[in-house]
Amino acid sequence: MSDHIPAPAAETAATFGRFDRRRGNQSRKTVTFGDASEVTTSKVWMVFSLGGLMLIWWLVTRGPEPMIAEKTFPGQRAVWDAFTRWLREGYRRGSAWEHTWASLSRVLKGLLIGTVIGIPVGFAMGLSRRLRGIFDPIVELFRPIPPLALLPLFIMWFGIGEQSKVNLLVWASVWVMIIAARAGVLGVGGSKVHAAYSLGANRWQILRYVILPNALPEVFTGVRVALGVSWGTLVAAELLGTEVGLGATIYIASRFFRMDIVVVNILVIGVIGVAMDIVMRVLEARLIPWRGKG
Amino acid sequence: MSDHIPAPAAETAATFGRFDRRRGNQSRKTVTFGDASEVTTSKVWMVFSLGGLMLIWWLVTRGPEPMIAEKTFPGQRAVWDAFTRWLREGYRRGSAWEHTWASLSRVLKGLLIGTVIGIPVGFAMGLSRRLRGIFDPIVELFRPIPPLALLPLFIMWFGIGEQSKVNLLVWASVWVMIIAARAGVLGVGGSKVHAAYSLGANRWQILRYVILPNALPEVFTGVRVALGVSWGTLVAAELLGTEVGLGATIYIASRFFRMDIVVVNILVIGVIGVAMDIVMRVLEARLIPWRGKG
Amino acid sequence: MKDLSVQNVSMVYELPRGGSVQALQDVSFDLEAGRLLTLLGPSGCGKTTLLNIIAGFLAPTGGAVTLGGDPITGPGQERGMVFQQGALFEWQNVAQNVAFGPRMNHRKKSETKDLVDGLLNTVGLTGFGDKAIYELSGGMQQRVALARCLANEPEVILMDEPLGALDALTREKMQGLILKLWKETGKTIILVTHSVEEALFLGDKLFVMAPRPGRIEQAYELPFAEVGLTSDPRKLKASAEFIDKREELLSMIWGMEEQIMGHEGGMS
Amino acid sequence: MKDLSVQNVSMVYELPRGGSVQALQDVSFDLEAGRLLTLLGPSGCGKTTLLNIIAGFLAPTGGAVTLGGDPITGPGQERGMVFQQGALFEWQNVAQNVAFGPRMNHRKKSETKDLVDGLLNTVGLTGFGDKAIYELSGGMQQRVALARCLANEPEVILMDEPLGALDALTREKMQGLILKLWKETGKTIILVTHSVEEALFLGDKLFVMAPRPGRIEQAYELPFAEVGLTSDPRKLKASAEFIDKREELLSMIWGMEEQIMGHEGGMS
Amino acid sequence: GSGGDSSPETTAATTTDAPTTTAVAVDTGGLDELNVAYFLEWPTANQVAQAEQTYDDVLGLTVNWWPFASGNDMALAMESGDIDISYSQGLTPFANYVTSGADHVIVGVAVSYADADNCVAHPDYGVSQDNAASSLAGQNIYTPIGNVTHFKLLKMLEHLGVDLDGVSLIPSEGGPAAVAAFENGDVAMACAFGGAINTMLAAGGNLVMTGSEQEALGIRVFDIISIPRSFGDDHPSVVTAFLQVTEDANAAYASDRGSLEETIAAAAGMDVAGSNSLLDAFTFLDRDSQLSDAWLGGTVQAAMKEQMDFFVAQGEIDTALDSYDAVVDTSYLEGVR
Ligand SMILES: Nc1ncnc2c1ncn2[C@@H]1O[C@H](COP(=O)(O)OP(=O)(O)OP(=O)(O)O)[C@@H](O)[C@H]1O
Ligand SMILES: Nc1ncnc2c1ncn2[C@@H]1O[C@H](COP(=O)(O)OP(=O)(O)OP(=O)(O)O)[C@@H](O)[C@H]1O
Ligand SMILES: [Mg+2]
Ligand SMILES: [Mg+2]
Repeated sequence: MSDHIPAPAAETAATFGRFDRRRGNQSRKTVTFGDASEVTTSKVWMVFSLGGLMLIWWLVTRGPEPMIAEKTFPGQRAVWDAFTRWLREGYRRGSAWEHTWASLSRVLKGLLIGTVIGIPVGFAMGLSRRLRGIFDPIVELFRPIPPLALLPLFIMWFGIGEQSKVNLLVWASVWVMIIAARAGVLGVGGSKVHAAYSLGANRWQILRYVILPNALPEVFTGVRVALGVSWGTLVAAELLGTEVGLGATIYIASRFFRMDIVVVNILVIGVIGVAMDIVMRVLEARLIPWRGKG
Repeated sequence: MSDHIPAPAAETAATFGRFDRRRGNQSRKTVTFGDASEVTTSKVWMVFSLGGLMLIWWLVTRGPEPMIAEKTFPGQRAVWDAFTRWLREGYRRGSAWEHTWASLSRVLKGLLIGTVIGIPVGFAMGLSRRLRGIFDPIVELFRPIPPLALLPLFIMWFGIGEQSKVNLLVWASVWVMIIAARAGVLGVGGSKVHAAYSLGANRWQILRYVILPNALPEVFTGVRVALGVSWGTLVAAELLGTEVGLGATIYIASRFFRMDIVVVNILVIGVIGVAMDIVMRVLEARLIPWRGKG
Repeated sequence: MKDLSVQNVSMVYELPRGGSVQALQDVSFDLEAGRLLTLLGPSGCGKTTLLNIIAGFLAPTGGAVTLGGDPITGPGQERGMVFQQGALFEWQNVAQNVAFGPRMNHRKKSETKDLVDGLLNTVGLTGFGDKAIYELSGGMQQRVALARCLANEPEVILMDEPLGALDALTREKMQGLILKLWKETGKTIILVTHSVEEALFLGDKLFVMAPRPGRIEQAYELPFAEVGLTSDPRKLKASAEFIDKREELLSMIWGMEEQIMGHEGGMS
Repeated sequence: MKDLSVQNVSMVYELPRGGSVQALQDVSFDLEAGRLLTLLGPSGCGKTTLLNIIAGFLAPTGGAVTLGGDPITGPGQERGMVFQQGALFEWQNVAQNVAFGPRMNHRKKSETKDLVDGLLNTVGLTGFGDKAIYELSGGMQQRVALARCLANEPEVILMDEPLGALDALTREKMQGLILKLWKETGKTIILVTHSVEEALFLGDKLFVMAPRPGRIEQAYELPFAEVGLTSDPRKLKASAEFIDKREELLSMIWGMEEQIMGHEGGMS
Repeated sequence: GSGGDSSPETTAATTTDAPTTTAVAVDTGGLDELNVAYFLEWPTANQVAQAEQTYDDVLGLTVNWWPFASGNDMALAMESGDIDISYSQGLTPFANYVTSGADHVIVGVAVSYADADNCVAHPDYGVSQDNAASSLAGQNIYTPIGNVTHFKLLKMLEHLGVDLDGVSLIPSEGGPAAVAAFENGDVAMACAFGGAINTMLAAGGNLVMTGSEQEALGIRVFDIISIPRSFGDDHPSVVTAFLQVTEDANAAYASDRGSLEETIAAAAGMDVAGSNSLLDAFTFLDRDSQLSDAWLGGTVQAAMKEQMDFFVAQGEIDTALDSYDAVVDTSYLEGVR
């Protein structure tokens, strides 16, 4: 249980202005370097940062002889045009919304299935020596296998339809979820379980009323990590048998050297990733109000 | 700081027989369901599990009309033959060792650079509102970008040599390391930092003697997670121009439908992944003996 | 009501790197129903181990425990446990925590509601039912834990340093509450504490335990708990009798400590 | 040696959701060098806040603190802090922890070594230098924290509930050690505690603080610390004078508590 | 071909109303959907029929067109049962897959494109036909693997006397990667197909051998139409009707390309100029040509045998089939008018 890595940007809640806990007393600390409570995100510098990125982008792509060739990395004007055109006309067979929704729904389905499989398996591993013995080698052996290496097998087994793509995203997320759920179980305070037994709970009740809620925070963090991993696997998942989807668009557009469209879709993925993380954080604050307060 | 996900298989130390803390007193607990300390890995069931996997594999590929066609997923005999042949003759231009070493060294280099970049950035984000403001949008926006989407850009910028591949692996690992390092800093107990200031330490000394060692456990866990992610990105990285490497072998062999070779290489990656995780755990136990005991 | 009987209980923990710890050796005692037993003793003398065995979380390596003649083989509702801290369910509110036992036993909702209200009133938390656990102070949380335990009407209440984390003043209040409950309900209570004063003040009976091997070094029958509610507790604690007893115990334990902890380096 | 002067110190914490807490209001006192001041008071009365201001970790929103006439603007070596727990560096062994201050100040290795050996001896941990922190018991860890603080020869030692996590017996030993150090080194010490007995026994001077707003309610000059080392501490604590003082304090604080905590639901 | 002499107007009418082919009742054999794989990176004549849903109308089926980026994936998708017909699959991946034991058959030739698939030499390396052996020695060549481009490269190098052990072939993931590698200058030569070649030529690259020079060596570069054998057995008239619509579309294209260019480009997801420059390099063979000895009459089978034997010699695969005659089935094409 001492083995944790942080959720992605767990502490960036403040980034988006919702949970900014600092105010007033900031000026009163004489020591801020090394004091975690002092380190929230400076909104001003966030704006500078995004502005800086834009500036660099502009600098390296401006003029008739840009530092980075237009066809390598397009300028802001070109990307903006591509974006508005993408919004208006979509790309190839799909509208912007269809592409976005196709990818989003694949990621969400993959994550959902990954979670639905991962939680019971993770719980089983956290609750039973036997099941842990059974799943441990499987999890450890399969986890590092590159999704791309699985593509041929997945085509053969699951075809080229949605199932294949979703399954690849399941693969990407299920290991994260298993590990998170297991950690959630292992983090259950022994005394809570003991207390529940003494209060007459049976095993099923222990699972339902003690272990499950106790593991929720870890599960939630797992979902957030898995989301990032799923988006990262999207292009691989959409390599096959589709031209609708952000990942497919990136792949196809790059085959036609349409770097403007590639960049637009990369940015859309980035922004959706950020947005979903915010949603998860809000949900988390709602659903697990006790988090960090136990 | 309450936002953590577990290291992969953080608790599977016992899997490999090094840290098995249970013995003797196991029979004395009347309650084991829900008691984390009771849930170590059953070695017997681990063997059953691996045996079961082999058995299923054998069942679905046996006979002249196997359930899974030979060319989809080869049988054990074929994979074993391919493995011994791979050991003896290698594949294409490389010996087994050359392929393995090429991939291993890329993964290690990528991880090393990712760590060397990620730690200071993560530390900076944990220590300064300004730097956090600067890096937060970058990290959040770039993290979900699929490595595959970056292939053309990376070739254009870094060419097709080692640098390009290593850079993609850096991309895969650096976000994990940044987030881990940041969490490590945020986990520093305020009173330790205060104590150090009172003992006359300056900022640099605080960083070196308090924050760094305190963040080590999280950094270590980050390295273990990043290792998994790096292996998972290997095929994509080796698409950046090479014929030597386990990922490249998987790609090329799959183009010739040599599923036996594909499976051999997948398994080699899995086993190396497991082995490196064991090494990391041993190192961790050596280097951070205080972990979980603070 | 049932008497508790502990017969020749021994507990040996085997250590992972070999060796073993004799946490309890041949511990025997009988506790009649309705007594309030306090356990006092230095760290590692097996207090928690003994409580866990009685609660049924651990099976002893030797001997047996019976309640009303029936052997204890696992946790049971007739033996409630109040932990030092952290055993409340923070995902439930106060009322849900208290109602946990009846709910697990599929008791009627309305009945449970009345029960919970009554218990919250008993522990002085009327109106706090819908508060979240993390909104309560430490002392209030301990009262919730007590109410939750009482909801199942256990024959025996086991408390492992229930007041250890509270400040002096809250602690004193809780002591009063425990005495009051004990008087009113007549339950059997076993309470572990590190505080000599607390052990004296609350204990109707007191065992001083000693480590290596864990055992009962000395047993006392005490008068203070009986009068603790009626007379002013602070006067009682300031009485010569109380102070004498305290000094006696402290000397004894101090000696024990010296003997045990001596190797840690004395403080000259 | 320098005198400490706290002048009209106020501290207002602004709350994230609006509103503010007056953690300290207009707190003033002078503490001559070499005194041992204990701070006693219910939770939330600003004890930690005051200590943090003196340590220089927080700047007050009003007023000022000076040491020997110099204003305090940040942490400094002349003011050492001993925390309740968890402030030791577990990645260093005992000797390295104690040597931390001298090392940060680039003191000579050999000199530091002698210093560390001497301090370990003082706190009764001779020979424990190469032990890991997590191998020590809580009491031993507190002694390391004390030694580490002493290594820098601070003028003022600030202790925030240093003995709160220890069991009764270890605690009594540590009290003895603190008194001894105070007598031998003549340092100024400010010690926060929740235990009335401890505040009385250790304090050469005692402030009872009250919350909302945080303030010094009552100040006492006490005789016990002076004699605590020479006479038997347990006898001292059992003396009528001690017990009277204790009852006086308890009554006062109990009243304060009632007034403050009343809204939490009384325990009838 | 029936539409061979139709005027553009009538062709359009034909494809829309489909009078010729609907006359033949297609026995769909309980099939209600047909899944066809096509190559997403380039324009083909039959994309008019694809865009106008002529296939659906004629076959009386819903035809699903699945975009693919490689013939390898088409082979795997046919194996999984998700694809019934692969249109424009490379010959090499097909041959590779049947060599590994798959029961797929060629039922037609989709497109021949010797000029649209080639290797472009980087100007800095000064590679020409005459000095290739020396100028390429020790250099990197960027090429896709296991497809016709790969085969063609190997044959060309062999012809030019380049020591194959002395060059390193770097596996490429498609056109943009090739262009990127080319522009980056790490490779002496990059092989690709389609628009990538034009881009590299525009960047100063040169062809070492032209498409026709390569054809003269007997290197044929073409894509085929393939099906799982069992699909043909179960639904012969669907396959024939598919080939018929394709034949009609090719004929319409042959007679009046100009009016169809925009439709094709749109269906291919390309701009008209890019689409046209590829179409310039394409030949869509009619039924009779396909059935002639130069193609399915025997040459294609021989080409497969040659390629696979060559790959065996190169050590890429262990064994080739003794003969590839059995993986060509012209019976469907013979039913086309
Ligand atoms: N699970 C265990 N495995 C091995 N040894 C144990 C275990 N639990 C307790 N022990 C050992 O048994 C002895 C008694 O432990 P126990 O926790 O019962 O003491 P305690 O009296 O409750 O101490 P404390 O006052 O510190 O809570 C100690 O030496 C302890 O180290
Ligand atoms: N960082 C902070 N932000 C807001 N309020 C604070 C902060 N720190 C302390 N407070 C509030 O200031 C008041 C005094 O707190 P302080 O920690 O000094 O009390 P204390 O006397 O040390 O209490 P305890 O005995 O519980 O340690 C309390 O009401 C507390 O809630
Ligand atoms: Mg205990
Ligand atoms: Mg405090």
